[in-house]
Amino acid sequence: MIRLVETAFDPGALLSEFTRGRSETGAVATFTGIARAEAGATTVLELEAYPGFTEAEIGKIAEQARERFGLHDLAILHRVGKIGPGEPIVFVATAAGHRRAAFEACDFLMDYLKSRAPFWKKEHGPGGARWVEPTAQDHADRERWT
Amino acid sequence: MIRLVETAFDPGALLSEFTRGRSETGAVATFTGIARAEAGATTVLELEAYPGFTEAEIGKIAEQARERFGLHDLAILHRVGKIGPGEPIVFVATAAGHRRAAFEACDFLMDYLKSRAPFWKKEHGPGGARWVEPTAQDHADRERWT
Amino acid sequence: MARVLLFGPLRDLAGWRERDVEAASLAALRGALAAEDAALGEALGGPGVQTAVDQALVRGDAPLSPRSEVAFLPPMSGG
Amino acid sequence: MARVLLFGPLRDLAGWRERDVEAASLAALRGALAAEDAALGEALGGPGVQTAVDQALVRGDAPLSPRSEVAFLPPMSGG
Repeated sequence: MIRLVETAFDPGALLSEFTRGRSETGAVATFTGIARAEAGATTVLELEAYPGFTEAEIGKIAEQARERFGLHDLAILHRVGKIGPGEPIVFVATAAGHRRAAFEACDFLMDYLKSRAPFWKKEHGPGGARWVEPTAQDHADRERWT
Repeated sequence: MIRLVETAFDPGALLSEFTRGRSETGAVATFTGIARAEAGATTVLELEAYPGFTEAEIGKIAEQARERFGLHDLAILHRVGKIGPGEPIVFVATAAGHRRAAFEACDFLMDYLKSRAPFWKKEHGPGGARWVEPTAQDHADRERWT
Repeated sequence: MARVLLFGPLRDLAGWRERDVEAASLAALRGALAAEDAALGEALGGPGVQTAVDQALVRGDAPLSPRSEVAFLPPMSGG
Repeated sequence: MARVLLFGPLRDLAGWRERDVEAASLAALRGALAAEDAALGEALGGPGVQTAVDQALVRGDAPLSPRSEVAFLPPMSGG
């Protein structure tokens, strides 16, 4: 499941659905990214996607992750539009036979999503709005997998 | 939150509760361990704890994780008693400012829980029951953190 | 004729997000956009700006049909 | 007198999980258990078996009060 949503979502509801009815999956790892208030420095985050293209590009990486880590399943849900502090931005879940594969695949997918996925991000704060690019740390994190 | 429970639980409900109302936590990682059917080889898993002692020992490692990874919060819930295939055994959630710390702390806690936590585990299968000890892989996983 | 989509900072720069433009090729389309808005024309050729025709990335020129969708994608910020 | 708890395979070996045993020290307690069940006595001294008095791990001997809780913990399997 790869999905973009414009409204707030509950990562717990996604995890409930993702874990249900698995009898051969020993391990489920998840990651939830939450918009930080940064002590008032960021009031709203605005994320733009290219519908269709963005899901397809994420899908390519999801396929890589499935093969590389032998995943049984995965789910990626990403908010777009305006996101307030404390609201979840992204949820990734990975299911595998054993925990190492589930953790690594989740970590890999997040490194990709944070540094290369087709989103454009604007931070609205008290001093105005600015477009954000991935940090050097984001690029370094992604390089770990090459 | 460190808790042992004797009945089935929904990891999603725990994640919903854990993510609620966080405005400075950018990252929540979770792990859910699920009892595998092993294609019929294991029918029921039985986990014994030493109530009080088991939570206290897990609490010591939780404190280590908090300090080492700068966690904002963590939650550990572990089933005890008889667990059927497909049922969650353990849920770990970690909250941190950034994703690397959340992932690593979750991974660290699981390596400890799988190899050293005060549980005694019996597998009931078609051929009878046997007590299980940690695998060589479990020990090797834990050694990564020393 | 093609449907043109701008994303991220390109949209702010141009002041629009989506328009129909008369052009038989990507090169002609770029020319038409630059003739009308020099700053946008320059930005479209800027570092890291990618172009997608009908949701597939293309390099260099490409023919456009009347129903082509052309997207200009500035460097992606990740989610 | 102390409350004795056995866990994991020790419980299966002894056939009981929890009992009160008359003993003023850990050493005396081990002696009493071994006198009654030699296999259990041997297992309690086996590799990796730890002993907790009132939920704190102890090595060697220790005095026991009438309300002490003594737990014999075979190698832990993890969860």
